[in-house]
Amino acid sequence: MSLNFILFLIFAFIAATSAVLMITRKSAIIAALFLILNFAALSGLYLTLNAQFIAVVQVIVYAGAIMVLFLFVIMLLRPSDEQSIFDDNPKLKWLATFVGVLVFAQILAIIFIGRPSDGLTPDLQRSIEVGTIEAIGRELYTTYLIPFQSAAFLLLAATIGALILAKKKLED
Amino acid sequence: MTELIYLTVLLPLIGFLINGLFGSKIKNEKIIGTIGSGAIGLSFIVVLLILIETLGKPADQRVTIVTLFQWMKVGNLDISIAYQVDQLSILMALIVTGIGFLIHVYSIGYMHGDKGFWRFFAYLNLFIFAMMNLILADNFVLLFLGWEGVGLCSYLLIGFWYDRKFEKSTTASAAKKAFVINRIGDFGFLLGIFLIYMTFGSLNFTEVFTAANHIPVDESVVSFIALFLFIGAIGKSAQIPLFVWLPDAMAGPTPVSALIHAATMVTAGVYMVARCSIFYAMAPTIMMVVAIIGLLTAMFAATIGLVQNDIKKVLAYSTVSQLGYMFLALGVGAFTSGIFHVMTHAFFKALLFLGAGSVIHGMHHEQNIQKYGGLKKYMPVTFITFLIACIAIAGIPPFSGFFSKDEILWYSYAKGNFLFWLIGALTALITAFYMFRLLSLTFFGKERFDKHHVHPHESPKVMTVPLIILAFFSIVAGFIGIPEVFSGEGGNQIKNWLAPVFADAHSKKITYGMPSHFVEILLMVISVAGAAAAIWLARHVYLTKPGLADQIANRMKKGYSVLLNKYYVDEIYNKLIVQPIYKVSDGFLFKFTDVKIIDGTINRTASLIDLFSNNIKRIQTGVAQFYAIIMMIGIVIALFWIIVSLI
Amino acid sequence: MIPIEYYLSLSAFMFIVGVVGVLTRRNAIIVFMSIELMLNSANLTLVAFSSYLGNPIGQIFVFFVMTVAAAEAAIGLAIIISLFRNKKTVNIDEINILKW
Amino acid sequence: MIPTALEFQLLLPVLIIAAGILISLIIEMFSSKSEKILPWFSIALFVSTAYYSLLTVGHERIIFNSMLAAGGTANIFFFVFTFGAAIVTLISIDYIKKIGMYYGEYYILLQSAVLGMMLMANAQDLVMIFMGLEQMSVCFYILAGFNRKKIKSNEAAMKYFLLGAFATGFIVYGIALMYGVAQTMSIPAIANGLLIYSDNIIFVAGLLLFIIGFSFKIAAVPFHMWVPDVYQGSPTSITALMSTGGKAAAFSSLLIIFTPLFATTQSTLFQPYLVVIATLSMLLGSIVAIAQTDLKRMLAYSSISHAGYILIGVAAGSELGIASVIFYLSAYTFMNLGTFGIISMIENKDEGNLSLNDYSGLGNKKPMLAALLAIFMFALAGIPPFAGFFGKYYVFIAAIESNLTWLAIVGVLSSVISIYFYLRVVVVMYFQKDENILNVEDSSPALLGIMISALLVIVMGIAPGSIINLISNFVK
Repeated sequence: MSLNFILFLIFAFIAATSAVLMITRKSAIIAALFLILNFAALSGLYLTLNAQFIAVVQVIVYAGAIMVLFLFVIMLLRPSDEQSIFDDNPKLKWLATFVGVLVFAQILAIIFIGRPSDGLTPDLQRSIEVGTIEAIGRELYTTYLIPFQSAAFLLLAATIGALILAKKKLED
Repeated sequence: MTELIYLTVLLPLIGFLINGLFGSKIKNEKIIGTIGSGAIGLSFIVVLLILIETLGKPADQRVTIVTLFQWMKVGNLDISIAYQVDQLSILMALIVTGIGFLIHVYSIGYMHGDKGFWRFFAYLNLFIFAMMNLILADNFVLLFLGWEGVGLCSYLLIGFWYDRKFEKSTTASAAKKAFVINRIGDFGFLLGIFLIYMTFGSLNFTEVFTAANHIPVDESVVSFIALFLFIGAIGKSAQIPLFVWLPDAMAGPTPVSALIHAATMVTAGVYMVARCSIFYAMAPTIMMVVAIIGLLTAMFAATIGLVQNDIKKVLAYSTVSQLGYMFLALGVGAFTSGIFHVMTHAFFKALLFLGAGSVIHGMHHEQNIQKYGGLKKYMPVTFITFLIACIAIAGIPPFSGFFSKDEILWYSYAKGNFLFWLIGALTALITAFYMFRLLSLTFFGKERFDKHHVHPHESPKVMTVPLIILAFFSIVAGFIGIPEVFSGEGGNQIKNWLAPVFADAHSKKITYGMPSHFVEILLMVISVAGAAAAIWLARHVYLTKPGLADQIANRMKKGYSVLLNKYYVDEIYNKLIVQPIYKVSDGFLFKFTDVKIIDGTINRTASLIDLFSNNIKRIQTGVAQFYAIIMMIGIVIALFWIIVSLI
Repeated sequence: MIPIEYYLSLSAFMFIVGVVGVLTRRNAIIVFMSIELMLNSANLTLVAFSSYLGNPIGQIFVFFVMTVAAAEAAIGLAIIISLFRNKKTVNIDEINILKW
Repeated sequence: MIPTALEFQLLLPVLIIAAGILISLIIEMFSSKSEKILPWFSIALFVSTAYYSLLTVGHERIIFNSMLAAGGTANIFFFVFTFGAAIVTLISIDYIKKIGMYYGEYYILLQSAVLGMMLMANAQDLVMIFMGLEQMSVCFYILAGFNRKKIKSNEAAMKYFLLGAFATGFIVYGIALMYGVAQTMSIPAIANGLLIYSDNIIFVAGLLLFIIGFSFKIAAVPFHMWVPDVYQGSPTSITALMSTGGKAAAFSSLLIIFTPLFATTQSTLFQPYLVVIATLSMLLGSIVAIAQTDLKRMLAYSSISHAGYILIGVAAGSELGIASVIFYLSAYTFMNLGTFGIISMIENKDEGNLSLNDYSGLGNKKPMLAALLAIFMFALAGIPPFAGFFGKYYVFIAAIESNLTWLAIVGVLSSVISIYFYLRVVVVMYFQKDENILNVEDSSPALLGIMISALLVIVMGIAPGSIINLISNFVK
């Protein structure tokens, strides 16, 4: 059992557990904290996959920026805790869980019928190379120039929109 | 000149657009009326010029096809907006624009002060637009479009006074009845068009009729085509069994009844059958069906007309009856006579309706003839013109009705059999009787209205001038169709004019030897004498001995009430068709009592779907997560399908 | 090396946890967090493939997904705030004026 | 691989809009009269883009490292989006003042949404499709909630965002699975190996999830649930854009994905799926619309059933099918825009006057609006000679030629049902007594927009042949 595999197991366990805990906590704050834990574990998983750049961005963007935003809004609105998660309208919620389990089984079936690993010949050197900032940056500014530019417009629209929707007072 | 035929379609459309879009802004009735009538008047002039030009051409070059543009082309189906200008369509166009123009002018007076004045003129122009498309079309698709268009206008105009009551219910429900019953006919018509396309691979008149003439086609297929087309005609032209909508259509304003439900739209069925005469000539069985239905309708409607008391109802049943005559003519193969009668009938029936409108106008919207009487002295112009129309419809020579009706009767004997003639002639007697009953009760005798409250008056010039013009044509229009027995071989102008249109049909049909001239004149004398006798009888019963009618009615109570109730056809339809549908839907309704039914604006068959849809819409609970669950279920099924199909 | 199926299974599991979170939670903010979880698990699949294939496109796409996630988070939270101003709740099942 | 000047020139329609967004931002920041300038600036922007797109429709090429396509069907879609957006802008000018949500950002977001649509229509790469989709969706989420004082608008935005983001999750997951097999996100590259991938369950499942995500965007049953609520709650002008441009954009991406598939022997791979959702959409949309009394909600269900008709053309999987889809979308865009334009004029400032009964007697009070609305209702119901009829006609013909006759019959059946609720509007306008007082504020820009739509609907009904021929030239 290689170190990589052990790390994978640890991070996978943290990620899976924190995900489940996230959706079962009554308090939004605690849920958010578990999500941050999940993102951190994901970042670790990315490292086991030699995706250094993405791992760093994951921590900075997700755990750092997005989740702070979530926490900020939770604090701002102070929503009351949910009384219980499964008691109100339990039929529907069990149906939802059942459907979820079904889809999970289906996706697993697809993955294990498809067996993607059969067609793969992993190349460690290559996978390290593609995960570097340099490799990603080069692609991003050449082939993916147009999507990159459009991302700018997306963020611009989102900024304007967030301002318009959340600004406290608007001149009439 | 002929290329300008598109103007006759375009002008009414322009009139419709101007009045429809800006009418409410214009407000000035004179301007609206001038635009509306002017558009039709100009069209009439164009048609007239085209007629003059066409008359100058040799008989075999009188068909012109004016293609405006290609409309759609998919596969080998190529439909164009194209108009076929030939003898038949020119004649029809003259009737539609000419009489249409007069009725437009008349409406300026009749609709004066109505809050929907502009709307009325917009609809009328739209109607003329659709009707011109119908009669000028050179293919079945455009014909059908016009066919639907006139149906729509008829629907809009019957329900024109949607806030008024009409016989226990509303004008809107009368409009709906017309709409629904016409859909039954349209369905047959559509099937006919599909069948034509499947058989001949085209929907263009020239191509289809040429193919039908030259390519051997199974008779049963042609019979079905002819039958389906005839079903369409039955609906549009109010024949048995789909005639019930026409009397109800009288809920619309009287000019509408004159234009749409007497002179033009209802004859569209006759026109269409005449246009497709080749199919009928190839399907003798269906021709027999056409003749019998026409004959029965003529007789049946005439007897109902005997006892009706609503002036417009009498005229409505008379229209149904006259339409029956036209189909009788078509059914025995006398296509020319059928179209001839369309023309004369358009004149005198439009005149009758407009005259009735003038009376109704003068009598403050009273329509019961039992409450008229002695109007002769109050409205002299209306009286004289109405009298002319009555003589014309009764078939007294030399008025126009005589020529066309007699020709039909003659052919029903010569090409059909004696029984056809007998029933036809009998119907003519009944017609003469009830028309003069109407005339007597309205214009002669004592005044039966309350003179203190009702002050009958003659209508304004704008209404009486059209009456006079129509009266003139009701007298003289017949002279273009003087029977050959008087005018000599080839002396019948209208027959010569229309002969090329029906040449193929006549060549397909087996011709019988014609009986002698003596028989023709004998039958003519009998029917005229009969009509004169009926007129005398009507005057005797309703003027000389006023009580007699009631006595007869009392003595034959059963028969009278059957007639008065129109043979209970509406009731029978109600019992046999409408009620069972109600029952079935009631049964369903019972199960879902807690579901609120949408208001009964639409009939209950639709409410079944309403019910269904009201239950389904409850899925939309308003909770977003529930929507997501539905999505997930969709995804589960889709993934399952992929897994199963790819394993 | 670790079989890629492990990563994919983990990703599928987290994705479904996210789906179940969206379907069951009442608090709109937690629902949004569940959606973020779904996007992240899809990212894991992408990075796993990218790394195993030795092909950077997957990671570039992840980069774009993150951008989108950030934009969506901003918008989503702004919508919650503007809704909260009018309705004083973030519970999704109470937001049901529009129905039927 | 540095982009050449020609590539930029071919990308000009997109660049004009992008530049327009930035200029609008500056106008909004620095001009006190932005409220007057911005709408007309947007219209000029949209119309010039529409014009330029049609002008360069013949220059078909793949540009920017096979990231985008230029010319051909993409430009036809550009025309539909931008011209439609110009009409939406005309409708909006007085509407957003009336309901009290005038902010200059409205127009900027409108332009951004159109930019997203355009990127969706000319994308040649999954990344590009995704970015375009998100650009459009994010703008729509905001615009749906733009009337932020109204709780219905908030709710619509909330539901749209929640479900839209949920669907995005599936799209990303689907792209991830496809990428794992195809090792690329470039659509031409994927198209080359499509025959091999189409046996691979992971690829096909990924593609399915991707298509499901788009089924959500086009409002196909059972992924339609958001549509009635969002269409009803959003500001009417935005509903107009969402239901036309938004739907057309989603379909344009679906066509980009499906067109290479149709060229292979596996062209019927997704036919069962498409046929099922098409049938469900047509029937459910038509049936439930009958029970609606709110016009916007009724049109939402109508939009669902139209998605079903358009899907018939996709399911047909032939060139005629694709051409008919594009024709249908163009026709649908203009008839729906006109309808919503009229609704926005009649709606009052408190979201009133939206129910069917409020339209009673409109034929007398506002004959012009009533006549126009009647035209649009006839067109939506598919009554000749308006554009809607030929949309359905071509789609059904395409289905019959692909041996899907029964689907065409279901389509005809569903249109017969739908005639009921479209004509009900006409009946109410003309034949129902008006008890209520209706104050309609005149708005000449909106009326202009509605009349242009009506004109297009009529022109497409009178000369459908030449338009479908034009489209067919570019469908390969």
